[in-house]
Amino acid sequence: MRAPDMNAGVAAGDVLLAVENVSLRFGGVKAITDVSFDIRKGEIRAIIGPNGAGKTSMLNVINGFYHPQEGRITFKGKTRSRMRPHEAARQGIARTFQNVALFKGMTTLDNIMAGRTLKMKRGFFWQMLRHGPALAEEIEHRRVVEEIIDFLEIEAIRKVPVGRLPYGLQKRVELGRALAMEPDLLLLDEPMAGMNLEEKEDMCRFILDVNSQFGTTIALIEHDMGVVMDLSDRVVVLEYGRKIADGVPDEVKKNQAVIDAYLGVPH
Amino acid sequence: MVRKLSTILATAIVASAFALPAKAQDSIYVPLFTYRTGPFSGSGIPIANGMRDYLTMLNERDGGIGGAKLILEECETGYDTKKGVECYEAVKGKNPVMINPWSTGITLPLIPRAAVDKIPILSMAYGLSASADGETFPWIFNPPNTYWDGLSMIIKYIGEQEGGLDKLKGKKIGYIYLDAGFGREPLPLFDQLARDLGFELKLYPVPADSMQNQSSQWLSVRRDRPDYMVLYGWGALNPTAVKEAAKINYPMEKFISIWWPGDDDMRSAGPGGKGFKTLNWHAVGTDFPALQDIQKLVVDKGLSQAPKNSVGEVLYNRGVYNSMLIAEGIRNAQKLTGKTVVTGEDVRRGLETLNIDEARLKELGLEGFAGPIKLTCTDHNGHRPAFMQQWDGEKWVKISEPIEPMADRVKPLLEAAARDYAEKSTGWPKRTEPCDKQS
Amino acid sequence: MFYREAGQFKTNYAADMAVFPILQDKIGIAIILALALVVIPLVGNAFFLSVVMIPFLVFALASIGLNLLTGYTGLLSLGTAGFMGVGAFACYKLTTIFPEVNIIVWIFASGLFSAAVGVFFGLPSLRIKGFYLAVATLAAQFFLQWCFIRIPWLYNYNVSGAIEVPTRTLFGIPVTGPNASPEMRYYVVLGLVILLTWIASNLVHGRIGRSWMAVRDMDIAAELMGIKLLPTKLLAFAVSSFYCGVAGALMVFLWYGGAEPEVFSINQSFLILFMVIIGGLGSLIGSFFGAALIYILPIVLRGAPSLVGLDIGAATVEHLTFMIVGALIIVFLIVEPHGLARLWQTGKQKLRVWPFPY
Amino acid sequence: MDILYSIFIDPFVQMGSAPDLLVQTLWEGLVSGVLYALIALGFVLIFKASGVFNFAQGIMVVFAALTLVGLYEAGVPAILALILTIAVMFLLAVGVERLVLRPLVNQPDIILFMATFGLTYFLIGFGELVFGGNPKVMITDELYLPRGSVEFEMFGGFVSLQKIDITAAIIASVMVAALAVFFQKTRIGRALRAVADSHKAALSVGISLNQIWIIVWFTAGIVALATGIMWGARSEVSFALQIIALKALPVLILGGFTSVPGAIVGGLIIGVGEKLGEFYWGPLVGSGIESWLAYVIALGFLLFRPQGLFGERIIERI
Repeated sequence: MRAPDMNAGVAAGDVLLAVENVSLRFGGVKAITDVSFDIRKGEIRAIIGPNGAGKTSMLNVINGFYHPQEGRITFKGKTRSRMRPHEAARQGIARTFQNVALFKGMTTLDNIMAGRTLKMKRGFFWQMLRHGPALAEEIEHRRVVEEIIDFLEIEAIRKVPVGRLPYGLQKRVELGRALAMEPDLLLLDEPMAGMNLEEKEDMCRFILDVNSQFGTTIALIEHDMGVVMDLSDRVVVLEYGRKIADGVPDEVKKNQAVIDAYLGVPH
Repeated sequence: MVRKLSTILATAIVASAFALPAKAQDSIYVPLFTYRTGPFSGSGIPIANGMRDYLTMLNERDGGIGGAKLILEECETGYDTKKGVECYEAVKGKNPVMINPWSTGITLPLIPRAAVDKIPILSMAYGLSASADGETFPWIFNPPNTYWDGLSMIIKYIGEQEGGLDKLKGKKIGYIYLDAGFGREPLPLFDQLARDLGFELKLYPVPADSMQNQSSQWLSVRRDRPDYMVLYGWGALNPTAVKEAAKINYPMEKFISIWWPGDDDMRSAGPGGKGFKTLNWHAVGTDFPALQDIQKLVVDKGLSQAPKNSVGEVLYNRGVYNSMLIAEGIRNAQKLTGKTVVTGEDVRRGLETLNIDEARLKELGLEGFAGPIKLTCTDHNGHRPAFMQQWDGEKWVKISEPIEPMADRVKPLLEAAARDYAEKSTGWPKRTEPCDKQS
Repeated sequence: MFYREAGQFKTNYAADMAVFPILQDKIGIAIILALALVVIPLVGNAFFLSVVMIPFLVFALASIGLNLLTGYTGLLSLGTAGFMGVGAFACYKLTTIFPEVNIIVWIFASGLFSAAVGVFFGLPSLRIKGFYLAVATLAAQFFLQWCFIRIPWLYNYNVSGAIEVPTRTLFGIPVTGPNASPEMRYYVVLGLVILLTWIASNLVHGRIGRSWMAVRDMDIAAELMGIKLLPTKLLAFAVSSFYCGVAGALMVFLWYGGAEPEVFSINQSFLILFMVIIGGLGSLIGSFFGAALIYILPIVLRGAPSLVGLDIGAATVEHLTFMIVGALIIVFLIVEPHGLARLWQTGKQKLRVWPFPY
Repeated sequence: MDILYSIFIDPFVQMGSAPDLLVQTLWEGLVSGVLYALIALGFVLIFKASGVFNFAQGIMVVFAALTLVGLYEAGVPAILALILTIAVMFLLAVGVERLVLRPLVNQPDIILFMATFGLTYFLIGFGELVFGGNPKVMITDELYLPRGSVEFEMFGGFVSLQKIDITAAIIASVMVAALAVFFQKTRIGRALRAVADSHKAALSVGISLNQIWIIVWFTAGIVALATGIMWGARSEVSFALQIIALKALPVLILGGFTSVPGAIVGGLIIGVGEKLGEFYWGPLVGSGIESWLAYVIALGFLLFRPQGLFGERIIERI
């Protein structure tokens, strides 16, 4: 697997994604109110907060699934107001989901191959024949997918329909599918929810490896505070749709508002 | 693999068993396409019973025809073209002497095959009207009249009621019909007659899925107030139309149908249907020696599927008439060829020289049952007159003398349609079958 | 025991990605093809070819069409017969306007017409899902059927209001019309079905197929991965309708040899849906199984009583056939809701470990 | 211009010039609407409580009517025949629950949908085998159903209402009211609503799914019987009736699959819409547009409200 091309106009350490004054409402319910933060190229950024803080909604806004009523989002220097999710994908945003959203009827291999859809260019005619350029392309991408499979250590389940896999493995396949898109920004929605300790450790290792080996920028939502503090470079804290803190883990840990609101007042 | 193989094998076995010739010594195989199931079974059942019972009666009384026993086999089509074609392929290998498709939809795909497979098709007063032209369609027979003949007779009858065809000028005639090939076929003739006679034609098509829900059509009738209504319906369309007509107080004696409504239809329609008229070309009731024989030798012996009281009803007798044509076609073929066991080719010749005159009808025990009919090599239809009958609330009563169709109008249309058919079907074979002398 | 991939190693991705990666499957396919191409035409009589095999293949093709839409893309459609009708009428118009062009060309071209109509009626699929979409496709079904009856231009103003199939030849041998031999018709249908099945298999095993299945399994995730929903769904409608259109043209031209619009009624749509579901959603081979079961079983049942010498009326047989088919559908669904294709898989699995239970 | 005139102006001129016909058209539309609604009601009941899209509702209508008439023709007194038919519908409900639903519990919707297709085939074959395929006359007098019509002088013309249609409307309203009471006030009704919300939750509070299923299928069977009597009285009792049952489908999309009032309102909209369309606009294209107009109305409607008139709003979440 190759590192994502660096000529996207953003150098390491620069702001990759900027969220400015975003507000999102569903009818009368305010999901996000006036939130601003940024994600820098190459970092691991955590979004935390209690249940219902608007974390998932935030991710949905970032990849275009929800359209905020107010505010601007700038990705790779381009500001957009409304965008369909597939356009976000085209620009290099990939994600995983809180409740695994794999293609249950397909095998692990096909799921990850599906992640390559955008990279595959051969048109309908060659697809029909599945020979020549189409086959060559298919093989080329298969090679990339096999690298991801090796990387995630899921060789054995390559041809198993994902619906039959245990939860932990499904999460891993989902990560693989997102990696296959070779994203500039990878959004992980609770990648470790429902996992046992061992699985969590594996997942942490994968996330760190992805970040260090491929230089992928990662934004993740997680409940396990230990994990968050160990993994992330910077943390943004939401509560009731508002940002209450933003900074490096140690700062955030000490922030009284965070402690009160999120971790609870100590007994 | 194994599964698939075994499926194939199983069907192959069944299929080949199907195709085994059912020809025994001195017997003639007559397949009957019937539909006792499906949405149109209401019309199909009495017809199937009539057809089968007459031929069974011949077997019981005379031991068949000319010494050859008739082997009857029903094939259930459900009025479905797919199954009809399947039936055709299933009986084709058993040397059938003719096919009675009993559905226009089934007749159409069979027409081109008849000449190739050498099996004549008898589509009695349905199917392709143009097939009356024996020059173009040597293998298809559709006696005793076509839907065009029927329409011309209805218009003539209306003319009589009004005191002459010229009195139709300025009148309004409504046409309610099944919106399918059958109901649409008379449209060109209807248009032409409207132009020539100066009446106004109002169309009320009934889609097949609205057969039982015709209120909008009849609302339109109420708005347009046509002086007469003509009906070309089938199955559930008929009783519903009569009921709806009664609902809007349409005068029943001005509501006239082609020959398909049966007794069951009228009973369903209820008392409002009294006065409703249809065309018919054969008698109802059982006052004929042949029908008495059917009662005695078939129905009373439990060889029939028909309820006793249905014998003699209009569609039952229609089936009997159909079988009478079958039997006479076979007998004629035997006479022509001198063979006992005749083939499809022979029966084609037999049908082409069919000549059932009054004397012959009397011999058959069907005197007064229907008018004489004569087919020729060019005319495979006969264009026989039909009379008007009226529902008196319990049974059909004949109310008019036979009405001759307007041959001068129908014939050119038929010829044009036949030409058109042959032209459009590239490579339509020229008639090569020789013409036999009238027997 | 006999069906085992042990020892068959793949040394490149191409081999691993083949549709039939296992040797035994390859042999199996070869045997089926040999049967279909050589044995059946030799052994089968005219009845078997024209009443069993040709309709079976036509239905299998239509089922593949519907399966691409319903099984692979998850869009339920009840307009199949309407799309088949478009193919049949398009083919009729084309071959009567340009009789000199080969009929095979027109059969494919008629599929394109059907595809265009399919795309048009597929447009609502972006907003409408599930059974709601199924009912929306009924609008297509009824509207198209109405057009077939109401636009006389479509049937060349024939008085019969039906398609009257003219004779057309291929290399001088008639393939349509009354003079076409069952063998010839069978080969043409078989050829097209093999070709189109191969293409369908290529499509579903590649990028396009994965996009379809992604949309079926989780449309939101698919979109977040860059798959545009509407074009993907419309492509599925187009390809599916193309297959149905070709099947419709084959049905009228090479099977019936003439047909009224009534042939393309809603019942036909339901019948093909049966085949797809009984065969197995999302399985091409299942489409063949489904077509075989739903179409051939009643024929066998109808023939069975006379075969064993029972003399019951044709109508009674028909009633019983209905009851048995109905009951069997339920039984099959209970035994294996994923269709015959899954049974087939399970069977292969059993063969693999035979003689041991696991 | 002529075209625009005949589409946008002329129909309304006609409505204005013959208001009695307009009233009659509306009435006819309402009456067919009521009957569509009755079929749709059967669908909704079953869909609500078991999530099954019951394709067999149409054939249940035919089967119920056929049983009633068949028993009567076999010499059973009308009222007894009615009671026996209800018993048969109960047995059918039990049979469906035991042999179809129970083994297929937790299967995807489409599988259950298919199973009802199987049921349809089975009932067609069974019905024809037992009662024969010939159409039958619905007994009306014997069931004390009125005949004839009431006519009103109105707007210089007349409007005629069939008594049987009025009865149908009354029976439909009574049934809907009874169902509403049943759902709201009785223990079983509340359980039924619980089942509709969540099968698992219902199980966990001790509601027997099997019983509920039998009850809804039985109720749907009774609705089918009522529908069959009314349609049968309008035309005849035959298997052709099953075709008309398809008309319930656009009613369902319009009303939403889970809403009883939706079924009624949807039925009325479709009934009136298609009659008006056919009567005033149909002649422009040669009539007979009724066969698809209902679907197009429903489709057009769906594009704006994909969840139907009364269906719950769909919010997509991930």
